[in-house]
Amino acid sequence: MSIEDIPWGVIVILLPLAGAVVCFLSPQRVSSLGLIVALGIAVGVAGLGWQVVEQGAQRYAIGGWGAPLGIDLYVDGLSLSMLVMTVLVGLGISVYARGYFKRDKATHFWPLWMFLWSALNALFLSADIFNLYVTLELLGLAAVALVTLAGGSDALISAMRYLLVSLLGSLACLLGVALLYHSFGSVDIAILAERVQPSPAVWAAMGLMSAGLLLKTALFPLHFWLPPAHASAPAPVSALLSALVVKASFYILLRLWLEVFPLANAALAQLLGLLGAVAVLWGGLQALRQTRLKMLIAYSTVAQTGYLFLAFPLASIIGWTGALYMLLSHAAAKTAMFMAAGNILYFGGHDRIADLDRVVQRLPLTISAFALAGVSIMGLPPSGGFISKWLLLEAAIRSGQWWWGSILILGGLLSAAWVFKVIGYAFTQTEAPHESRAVPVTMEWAALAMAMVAILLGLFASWPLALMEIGLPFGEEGAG
Amino acid sequence: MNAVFLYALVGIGLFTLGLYALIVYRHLLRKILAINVMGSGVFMVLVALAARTQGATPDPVPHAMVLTGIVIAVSATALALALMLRLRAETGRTEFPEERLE
Amino acid sequence: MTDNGKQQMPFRLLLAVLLSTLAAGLGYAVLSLPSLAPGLSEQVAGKLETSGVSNPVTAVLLNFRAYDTLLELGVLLLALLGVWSLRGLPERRESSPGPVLDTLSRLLVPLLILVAGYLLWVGAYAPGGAFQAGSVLGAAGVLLLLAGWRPGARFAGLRLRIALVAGLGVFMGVGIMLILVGGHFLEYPPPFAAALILLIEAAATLSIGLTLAALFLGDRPETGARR
Amino acid sequence: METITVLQWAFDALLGAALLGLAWWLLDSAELFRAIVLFIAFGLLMALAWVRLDAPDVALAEAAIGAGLTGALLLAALARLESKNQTKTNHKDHRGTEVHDGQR
Repeated sequence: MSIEDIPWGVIVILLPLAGAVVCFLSPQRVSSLGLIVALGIAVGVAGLGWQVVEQGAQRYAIGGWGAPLGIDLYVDGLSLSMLVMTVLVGLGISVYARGYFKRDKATHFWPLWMFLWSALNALFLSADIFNLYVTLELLGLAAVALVTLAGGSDALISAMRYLLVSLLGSLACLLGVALLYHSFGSVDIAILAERVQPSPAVWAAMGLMSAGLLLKTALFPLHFWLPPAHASAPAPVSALLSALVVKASFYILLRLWLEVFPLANAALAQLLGLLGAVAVLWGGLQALRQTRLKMLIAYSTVAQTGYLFLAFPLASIIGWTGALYMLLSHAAAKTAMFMAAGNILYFGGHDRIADLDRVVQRLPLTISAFALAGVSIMGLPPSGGFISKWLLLEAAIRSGQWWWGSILILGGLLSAAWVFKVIGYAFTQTEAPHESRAVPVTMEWAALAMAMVAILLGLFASWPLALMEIGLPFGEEGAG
Repeated sequence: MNAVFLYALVGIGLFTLGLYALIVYRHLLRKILAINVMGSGVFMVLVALAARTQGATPDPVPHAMVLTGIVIAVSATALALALMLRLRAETGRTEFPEERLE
Repeated sequence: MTDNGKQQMPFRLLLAVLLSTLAAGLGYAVLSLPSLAPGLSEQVAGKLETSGVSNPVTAVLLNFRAYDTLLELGVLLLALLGVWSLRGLPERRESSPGPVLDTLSRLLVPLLILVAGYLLWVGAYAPGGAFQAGSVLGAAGVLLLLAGWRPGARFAGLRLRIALVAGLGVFMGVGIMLILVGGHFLEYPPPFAAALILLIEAAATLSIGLTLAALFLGDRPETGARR
Repeated sequence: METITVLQWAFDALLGAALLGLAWWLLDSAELFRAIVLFIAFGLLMALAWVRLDAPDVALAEAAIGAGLTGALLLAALARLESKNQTKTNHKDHRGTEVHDGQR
C-alpha cells in the first residue's frame, strides 16, 4: 500500500473510537492517552488534507461495496474545513481539559470526549443519510453525558431537556430518511441528488429533516434548550457544544440543502434567513441582559448561529462561503470565550459578571483571550469574524438584498455592547472579598491560543478559502 | 391501498401520537415512553414500506436499519431513565421546572 | 394526580389540531409513494452469495452496512458510559428474591444462554443474529440480577470492561486488519467472510448482553467495591 | 382464497387499531405502573406486526429488546423512583450494607 492510498478518513474516525475504548479500559492514564490520541487525529486530518489538496475530493467505499448497497465516506473542501476546525478546537480542549478535570471527573470525561470526537469526524465524512442518523445519535448521547459531568440540578435538568430535544430531532430526521429511502431506493447523498424529484414525500422529508436539524442547531425559536445546557456544562464541554456540536447538525442541513433539496423554494429560504436575523437580534439582546458570564456566552451562540442562516436567502457561493467562514471563526472564538469563562470560574469560584473584580490583573492572559475572541465575535478587522461578515455583506449586496447586511451591523453592535460590558467589569474593583485559587498555566494559554486562531483566520484568509472550494461543495460559479 | 400502506399510516399515527404526548405530559417517565412510541412509529414506516417488492421477500435494508434503530432506542432510553433517577435524587422532582413551555 | 400532569386545555387543543394537520400531511406523503418499489432488495440478492451469510438482513447488518453496526455498538457502550458517569442513582429496593425467582433463574438462565448461542449460530441463514442473541443474553443477565446475583470483585474490574468492549474492539480490529492486508475497511474477502462475521457476531453478542445487563443494574460495579 | 384475504385484512386493520389504541391508552394512563405494563404489551403487539410484515428478524429483536429489556429497564426505574418516595431519609444509611451484600 503506497502512501497515497492510506485511508486517512477511516483512521480519523477509528482513532478516537479506539481512544475511547482504551481510555475506558485504563482509567488511570486517561489524560495522557487522550492527548496522544488527539495528536494522532491531528496527524490523520493532516494526511487527509494533503490527500484532498493533491487529488481533489475523495470518495471511499467502506467494505468495498460502494453506494447504494454499501456506505461511502466522502470528503471535499466543506467536510475538510469542518474536520480541520474540529482538530483545532479539539487539541485546544484536550490541553485545557488536562488542567480542568481532576481524577474521577477525568476518567469520565476522556472516553466520552473521544466518543464525541469520533462521532463528529464520522458525521463530517459520511455520505449516507442513514449513517448520518447513527452519528447524530452517537453525538447527541455523548454531548448529553458530558453535560451531566458538571453535576448539580441545573446541569441535570438541562441535560435531560437536551437529551429529549436531541432524540426528538433525530427521530424527525429518521422519518425523513425513511421517506427518502422509500422514494428513491438509496440513502447515499450523491445518488439521491441525481434521482430526487419533487413529490409530496420529498417535501415531507425536507420538512421533517429541516425541522429536526434546526431544533438541534437551536435556530430561533427552537433555541430554548441551548443556553441552559451550554451554560451549566463544565467549561470545556460548553466550548465543545457551542463550537462543534451545534455546527454538526448545521453541516448536515447545509449538505442536504445544497445537494438533495435544491428544489427548495425561495420562500422557505427567506423564512430561514428571517429566523436567522431574529436569532441574531434576540440572542444579542438576551446576552446583554445576562448576569452570569457563561449564560451570556451561551446566548451569544444563539446569535452567532443566526448569522449562518443568513446565507440561505442569499444562496450564492460567496454567501455560503461567508457562512462557513463564520462557522469556523465562531468555533475558535467561542472556544476561547468559554475557556476564559472557565478560567474565571476556576479562579474565583463564580461567574457573576458584576463581581469580576479586577480579574484582569490576576488573569491577564485570560482576559486578553476574551477580548481577542470578542474582536472576532464583533466582526472587527483583522479577524475571521470580519472576513465572514464581509463575504456575507458582499453576497447581500450582489443579490440586491442589502437589508440582510444591516442585520450583520446591528448584530455586531450588540456583540460589542456585551463584550465591552464584560471587559469593563473585569477592570472594576468590587467590595465583595472572595477566595481564589491558581489557574493552571496551560488553561490560560489554551484560551489565548484559540483566540489567536480566530484572529489568524482574518489575517490569512486566502488559505482556508482555497481549501473550502475543493470539490466545489457550493456548486459552480453562475449555477448558484 | 393495501396492508403495506395501512401499517405505514399506523406508523405515522404512532409518531404523531408520541409527539403529542411528549409535549403535553410533564412527567419525565411519560416523556420517555412517548419518545419510544414515536420511535416505534418511525420503525413501522420503514419496515412497512419495505414490503413493496414484487416477490414474497421484502427489502432487507430497512429491516437492518430498524434493528440498528431498536438498539439505539434502548441505549437512549437507558440513559434517559438513569438521568431521570439522578435528577430525582438531586432535586426531588420528576418534571421540568414550570416556567418553560416545552 | 387527577389530570396526570398535562398542559392546559386550550394549549392541548391547539396542539392536537396542529399535529393532526401534520399527521394528515405525512399520511398523504406516504400514500403518494408508488405501491411497488424494490428498494435495494435486488442488489442485496445479487451480492448475497459473496457476503458470507444467506440471511439477507444479517448480510446487510454485518457486511454491506457493517459500518453502521459498528457505530451502533459504540452507541450502546456510550450509553453505559453515560449511565456510569451519573454517580449516585437512588438505590433499588432490594427484596430477597424468594424461592420462586431463585429456582426460576437457575432453570432459565442456562436455557437463555443456550437460546442465545442458537440465535447467534442460525443468524447466518435464518432470522437471528448478534442483536437478538445479545438481547437474550442480556435477559439472562437481568434475571440473574433480579435473583440477587451481583458481579463479584473478580468480574467487576478490567475483565468486565474488556468483555464490555469486546464487540466494538473485535469489529474495529477486523476492519483494520482487512485494510492492512490491502482491502478496504471492513471488506471481507469472500472465502473468509462467514468466519469473520461469526467472530464479530460472537464478540458482539457477549458485549451486547453484558452491556444491556449492566444498563439494567445502573450503578458501576466497581464503585461498590471501593466504598 | 377470498375469505383468507378478507380475514387478513380484518386482522391487519384490527392490529393497526389495537396498536394506536394501546399507544394512546398507555400514554394517557394515570398510573405509571400501568403505563409501563401497557408499553410492554404494546411492544409485543409491535412484534406481531413485524411478523405480519415479513420481518422476523425485527420481530425477534422487538420482543427481546423493545418489549423485554426496555420493559425491565422501565420497571426497574419506576421501582427506584417509588422506593425513594417511601424511604427518603434513611436510605443513605441503608446504602452501605446493601453494597456489601452485593459484593459477596
